[in-house]
Amino acid sequence: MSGRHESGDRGSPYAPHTADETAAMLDAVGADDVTELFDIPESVAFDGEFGIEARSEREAERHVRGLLSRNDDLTEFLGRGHYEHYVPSLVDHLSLRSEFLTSYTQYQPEITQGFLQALFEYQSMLVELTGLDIVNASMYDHATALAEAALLAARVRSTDGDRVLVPDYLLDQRKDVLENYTDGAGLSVETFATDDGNADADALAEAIDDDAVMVYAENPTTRGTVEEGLAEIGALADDHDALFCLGSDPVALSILQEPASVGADVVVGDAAALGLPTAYGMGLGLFACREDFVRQVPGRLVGASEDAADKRTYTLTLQTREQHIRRERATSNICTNQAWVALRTAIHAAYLGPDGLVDLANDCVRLADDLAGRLDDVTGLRAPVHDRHHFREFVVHTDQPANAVVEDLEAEGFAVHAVGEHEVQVCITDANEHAADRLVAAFEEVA
Amino acid sequence: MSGRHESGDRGSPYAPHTADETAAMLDAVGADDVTELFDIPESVAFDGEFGIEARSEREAERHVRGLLSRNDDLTEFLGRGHYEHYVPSLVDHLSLRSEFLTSYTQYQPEITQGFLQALFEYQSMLVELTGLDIVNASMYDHATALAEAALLAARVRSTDGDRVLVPDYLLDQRKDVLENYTDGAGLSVETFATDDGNADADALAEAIDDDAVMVYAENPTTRGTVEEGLAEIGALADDHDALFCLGSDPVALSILQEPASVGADVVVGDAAALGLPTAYGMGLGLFACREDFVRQVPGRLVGASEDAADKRTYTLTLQTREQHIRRERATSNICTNQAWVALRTAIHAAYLGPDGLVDLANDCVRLADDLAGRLDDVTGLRAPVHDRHHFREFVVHTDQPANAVVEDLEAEGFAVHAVGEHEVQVCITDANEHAADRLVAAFEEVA
Amino acid sequence: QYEPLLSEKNSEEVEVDSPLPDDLTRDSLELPALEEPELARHYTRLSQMNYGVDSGPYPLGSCTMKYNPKFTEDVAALPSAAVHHDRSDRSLQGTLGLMHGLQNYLAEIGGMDAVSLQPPAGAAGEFTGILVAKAYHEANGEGDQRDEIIVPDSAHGTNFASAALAGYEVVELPSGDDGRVDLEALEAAASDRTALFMLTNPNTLGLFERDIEEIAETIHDAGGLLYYDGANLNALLGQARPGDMGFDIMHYNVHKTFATPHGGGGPGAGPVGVVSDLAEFLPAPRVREREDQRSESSERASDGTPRATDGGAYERFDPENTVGKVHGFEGNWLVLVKAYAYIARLGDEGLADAAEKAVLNANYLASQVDYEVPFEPFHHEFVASAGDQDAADVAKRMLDYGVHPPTTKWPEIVPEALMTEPTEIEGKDTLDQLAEAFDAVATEDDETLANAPNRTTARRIDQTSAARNLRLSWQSLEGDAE
Amino acid sequence: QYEPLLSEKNSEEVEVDSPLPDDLTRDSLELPALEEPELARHYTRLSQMNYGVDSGPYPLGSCTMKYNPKFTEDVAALPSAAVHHDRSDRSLQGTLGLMHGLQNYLAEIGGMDAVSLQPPAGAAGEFTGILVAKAYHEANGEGDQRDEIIVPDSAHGTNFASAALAGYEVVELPSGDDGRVDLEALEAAASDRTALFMLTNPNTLGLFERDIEEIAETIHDAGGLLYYDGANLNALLGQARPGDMGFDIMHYNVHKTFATPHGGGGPGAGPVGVVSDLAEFLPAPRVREREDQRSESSERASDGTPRATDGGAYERFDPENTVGKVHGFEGNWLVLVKAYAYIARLGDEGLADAAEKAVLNANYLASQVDYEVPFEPFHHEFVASAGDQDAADVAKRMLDYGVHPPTTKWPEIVPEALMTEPTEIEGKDTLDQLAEAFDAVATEDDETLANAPNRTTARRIDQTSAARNLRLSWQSLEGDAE
Repeated sequence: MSGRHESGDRGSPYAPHTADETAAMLDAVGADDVTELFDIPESVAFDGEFGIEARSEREAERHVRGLLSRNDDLTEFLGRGHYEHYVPSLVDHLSLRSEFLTSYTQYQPEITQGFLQALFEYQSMLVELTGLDIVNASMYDHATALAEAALLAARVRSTDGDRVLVPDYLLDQRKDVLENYTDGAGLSVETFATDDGNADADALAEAIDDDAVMVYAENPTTRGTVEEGLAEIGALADDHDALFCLGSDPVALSILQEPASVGADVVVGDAAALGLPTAYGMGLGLFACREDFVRQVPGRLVGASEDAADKRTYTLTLQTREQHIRRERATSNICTNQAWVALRTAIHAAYLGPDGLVDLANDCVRLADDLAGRLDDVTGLRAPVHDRHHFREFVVHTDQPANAVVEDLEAEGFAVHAVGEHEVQVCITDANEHAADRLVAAFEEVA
Repeated sequence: MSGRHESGDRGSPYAPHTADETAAMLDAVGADDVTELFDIPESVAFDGEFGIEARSEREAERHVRGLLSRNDDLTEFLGRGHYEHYVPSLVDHLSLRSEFLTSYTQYQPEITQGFLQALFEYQSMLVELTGLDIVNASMYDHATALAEAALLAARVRSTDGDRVLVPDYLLDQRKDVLENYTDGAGLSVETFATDDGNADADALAEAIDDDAVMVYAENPTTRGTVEEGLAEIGALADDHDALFCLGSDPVALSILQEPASVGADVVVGDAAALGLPTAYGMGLGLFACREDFVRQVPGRLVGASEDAADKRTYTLTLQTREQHIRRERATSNICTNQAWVALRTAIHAAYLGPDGLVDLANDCVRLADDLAGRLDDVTGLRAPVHDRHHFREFVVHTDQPANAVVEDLEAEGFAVHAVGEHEVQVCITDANEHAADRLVAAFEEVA
Repeated sequence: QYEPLLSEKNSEEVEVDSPLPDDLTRDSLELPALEEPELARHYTRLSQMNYGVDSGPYPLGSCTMKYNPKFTEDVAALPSAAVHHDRSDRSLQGTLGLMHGLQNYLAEIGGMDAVSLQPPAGAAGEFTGILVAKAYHEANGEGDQRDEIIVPDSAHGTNFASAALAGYEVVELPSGDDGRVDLEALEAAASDRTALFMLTNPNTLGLFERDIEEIAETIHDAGGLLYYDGANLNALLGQARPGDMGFDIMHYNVHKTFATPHGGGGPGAGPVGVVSDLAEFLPAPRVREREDQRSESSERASDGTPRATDGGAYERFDPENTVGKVHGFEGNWLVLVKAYAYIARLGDEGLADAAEKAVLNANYLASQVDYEVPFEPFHHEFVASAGDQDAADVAKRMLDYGVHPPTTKWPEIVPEALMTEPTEIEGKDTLDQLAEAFDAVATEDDETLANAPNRTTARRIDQTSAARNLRLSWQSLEGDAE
Repeated sequence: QYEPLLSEKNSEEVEVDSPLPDDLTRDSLELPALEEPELARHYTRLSQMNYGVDSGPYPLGSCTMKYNPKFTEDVAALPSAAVHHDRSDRSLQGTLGLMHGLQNYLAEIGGMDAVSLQPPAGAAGEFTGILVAKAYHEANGEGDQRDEIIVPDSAHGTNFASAALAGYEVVELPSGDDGRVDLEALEAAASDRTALFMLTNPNTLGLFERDIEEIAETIHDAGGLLYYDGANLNALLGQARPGDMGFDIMHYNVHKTFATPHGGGGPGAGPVGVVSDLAEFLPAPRVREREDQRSESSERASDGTPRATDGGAYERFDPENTVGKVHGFEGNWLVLVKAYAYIARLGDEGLADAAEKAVLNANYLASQVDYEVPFEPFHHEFVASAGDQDAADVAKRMLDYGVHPPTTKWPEIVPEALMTEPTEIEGKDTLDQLAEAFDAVATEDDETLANAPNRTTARRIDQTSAARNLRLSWQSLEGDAE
């Protein structure tokens, strides 16, 4: 019982065996001691200690709380791929229901209709937001989804080719993941220039040829600008039989041009902008594509079906694409995904509804515009650096070295990005707007 | 939808009506406007404003959080009827399951078997702890349970009488509630002396006569002492046909003398010592009594029964005692009780199990003994004041005025009770023992 | 789908070995002994055998089963809310500020001048209000003389019980033919023995007591006080205020009107509001702004929310002629936090909309239900009559349609009453679903009803067996086969 | 008991009116429009149509469905854990300290020298490990030459897929008759083209690869590296360590071994450990003690937990020859917090006990099950054969007995495989309940099995219809009657 294990010193507190039960079970298997059941040669048996102290729940909770309390309490104006919007309490309470949280992949759909339906609904909401027909039940994050998009592009393209073209605003980290994932398939990732924070269609036109399997752009971009030449980029990709992959997120997609309308074949992104608080970069890989590619999609797909009583039901489908069946010929190696985050994202999106999503997205435009204007008024700053529309974030030119500004702001209790020698980047949403006045004041202090 | 009401400015965010639905519903009832449905004379209609600002969930959450953050972060060594033990996370997660939390009294037992069984289990665990046969499904708190005990005593006593005898260590607040509740029944509450922190059986023997309907004592007492003369008190009450009511709590009952064994007819107390954190005095009224009184018990009782398929089931029983049926002749006016706290208490008790409860109770003895010894070593302090065994708490004599000591300790980040001009009271449990060293150091600083 | 009792899963008897002398301790303790995973499954299963507001419609008349906003749980669970009452006021400015804010909110909403948050439930609020009335009459030298409390026959049972608890004679007032207070009967009942008249408005039939001003005059002329039972306040939010109708004392059921969870029976909270003349009698302590702060009251926020100052803006105080205490400490604090958060979320417009939608819902649902509703115009709830059917059986049969039934057989003025309060949280679809359940049952025969329910966790439960063969603990089940 | 789709409850199409120019925005957005109470009920109902570990036994072989301690959710939900990765190291000492502690814990437990926490799942861990092996061989000038990865036929599908993703040829190694690695076959397969041999131990039959030292020697002699698939690590906690067996690289499935929740499919985390020679290749960044701190390493806490200093004790760094990144940022942080909390709770003895009880449970359960178990001695899981029955049908029928069935039809070396892993969290009663379900099904005829399940939310679901008539969104359901 719990009491016996409260201090953790007599075994796992989550193994319920009483001494009598253990004895009866050993008896049933004909062993005197549980060690007899291990078939480990002595030469590799472990007889040392890890040196990890067992703790009561209270001690463990205090220990972790104490550790984490060493994080400074900064007000973050950070984005660059990882965004925070206020997550309604409902999302926590419902997603923590143990029937959801403690289940695994829906290999037995007859007893997991609830999660399957929730994922089906997630897929459907993202179908609306992207305008594409197929959305999978999640990838790890934006970067790995982008990498999978490039691999899909290589698979579905009718002719050979090995070039993946990305704009130079692509985050280094994402580019690195893309290269790691596509290296095995022999692809090469190449950068094309940007123009004032947007992808430069002219530069792309020059760079693209029939060896290009995929062209990538983002909307909004890593630097916070709203892309203005998407249709042109899409047309260029189409001209060369390359897939056009667009990076975005569900909040931005609520008002920005529908990806399908500008020719996007695949949409990737971090859907955890809804559903998770800031989580040290943990995300939810959004992956959407045109119907043509459905048999080449990586990851799980939930589809509708009927049961023996002819009732509407849901089930994982097209599993023959997946690694547990197709092995080395699978469309991806992904198994464990981010399903629970997708559940949270779906709840958050449903909570906001279409009005709420549009309002939130419009706030991301207005707040960024307003804050940029106020920072532009501060002596020593110029904002936004790009003469574009912005969504959530923008780049600020600083007369002082950016690193010094960032450091000084941290001393004032704020975190922003340094993105160049004299450039910082600032992200504002509903989650930090209450501190905008104080941020401006802090900039006035340090700029 | 939620989005529409996010800022709360267009109505309740928890009323789901779309404009179309409202119109259709008004049409169905033949009204043009919802105001037509109100039959309120104009002379008493309200056309003012409360002046309460509507807030989004995020704003409301921040507002309340901001308010509460004005509570100083003190480490509390406080007790005197309101105790904190570490509440395992399981208690929160399970009790917050909405099927429990959002239900009401089990008027329809066929769809509320879960809560009924949990309350039946609560009752059963307290039957074991008290040794009495009947435990109700909760009163508000210790004080109101004590008051109900006196009223029960007056009802069940064969002859007239109006005296309720309580020891002078009884908390003023509890005595006040007792008087308020029993005044209408014509009872008078009288105090008998104590001896070094325990009830003085000799004083009681002198005070008691055949007009006494009830004698009350506590174990442990408000001053933290373990009562040594309970059997004697019980016998005195019995000699005069008075009920013996004992105050305690489930942690203390895990090791202290079983109330039934010392002649207790009723046990009251605050059972939320398990199940709730410190909650500004919010509690759970424990009420247990001998089987003879079952038809005079206040509050709800859960009993086992059978359903039409002859399966074991649970239901509220003996409801004819209650106000909604018996009205002015009910055994109590209680309706809404503390059922959800009882659920939490039951989960907490089950989590600890018998070993865990005994260990926790023993810690309450050892920790108090140890801390009293260490404070006794501090110049300017003498502890414990009473030459008794202690449970959780004890009184300390301070050479300095107690109020000054308490104030100075607060400046050091600690809270203790001032209970006399030169007496402070200190309570230690598993929840604050980690800070015992720092408390001793602070006492050294200020004593 | 039987879930064993904890004790049936595993129990252990342990010897009590303690640092205390043996004669001060028990010998042994026998209780369930299970590990956390087993407990998680046990209570998860029990929860799945329970129906709450989040499970579906819950139109339990007179109980106002609203949706409980999740975020209110979060704020009540903040570590900063987990404080002991026995700390200095200075160190508790957050708690006192919130309480002061809630006192103000409630006073505004009820049209009262002063509020005590101490009563831990509605019935406790009633009892508190009666104590205040008693203290008032005593202060006027009429304590002994005024020994009666008038209560309408349709009132909540707690009204009668609370009056009796306080030592009063209960004078039951028969309702008029229109289901409202019969003014003539009231005049006959009111006298110099009248301490208090307790009334809920809208009353338990959902009818507004249109004669409320005459009622108040009658009682006040007789020297009595008028008490408002807040159980039905949800119908009036922002529409009318008891204080404006002549009520002197009222209680608020925050677990009804202000959406704190009912928790399977509680905890709730039953704050009491009074007009200024009675403020001196309220329970102790209350919370006020400190005197040096009060002088700067012009700086208070418009919604009455508190503000911090260095010295601490709030303090507890004992009203001058306080009745003392009705709870050992200061009431159900965590519940009060949730109520405060709810009001702070809705604001004026949200509260008024809640009342409007609650009334619209009751009227719409009644219009879709085939059972007769004898009394109207009703507000937030209506009482239908099951006619020739047994109302309790109707309720059991409704369970088979997957909804929670209404309150039954009360108030008795309606034969076989089905007292139905959908609250504002139901949309049209859910109300239609409820109406379908009502109407399906209305067409069914008595045998079907008597055999219901069939589709629930448990079939019809034998109340007689439970009461005759009392088994109130697992200890009493020994030898009783499952 | 059909729960409508959100879109079937209420949808609204709103026009997008935005401060942006029209040509940069969409015209409209059509999505479900529901209020919070409706959503609460929707997802509450969906949850009730789902089976998790807290619902009952979940012996899904190879998935290690442990109980997820509730307190780990609480610490992951602390505001202090909600930080952005792009802050200064100095301001993130809590996060970095916890990560450093977890790196140390995992290194100790696996017998490895260095750990990266970045891979967001087990398969991502495999891929990362392969990238490390590739980088190692490239550094040795053997990058092009070593283009094969050897994988046993009984390995997890991800092994094959991860190897292919990294551009390797997969060499499938047939199992020996005893269900283990066939040393001769391995010797034949190993060559100077071998980059890596991937193995799980105990293997997917639950058998310990007793020849592990010879296996390691064979691979190392061929110049290859040995990879440990951590899926079955729960069997070895405190009993044996991959590093001590000669493995060079391993991943940990924290959602299996360290009890973080599976979340309906994820998120998990798949940290990778390596021996010291390979540390320079691990993904960037990792966490280390700052140099000025490292010199004081004698002051470190005995369990490797971090300590604060004024300057900040920890910093992120890029390993010298890092393979770069395998996740956009730094992995599934919140999952890592839960894993850390679990390990900090159990400690040495708890971890060792978990392995012992997991192995005891598998052995006890197998002893009670009538189906034949061809291979032994197994450890934490066993693979029974359904014999003449269809294993998938057996699983469907087990649903009717209220339990989650085992993994079926895999590994293929056992005909009609029932791969069963009860984990340590089940007590004898639950194992007996599971055995009863197995044994009841074992006696039933094929038709009964083929028609199962009958007692579940949904009856047998038509997989063919789902795949032939693809409906992957509610948009695709239009015209498709319920």
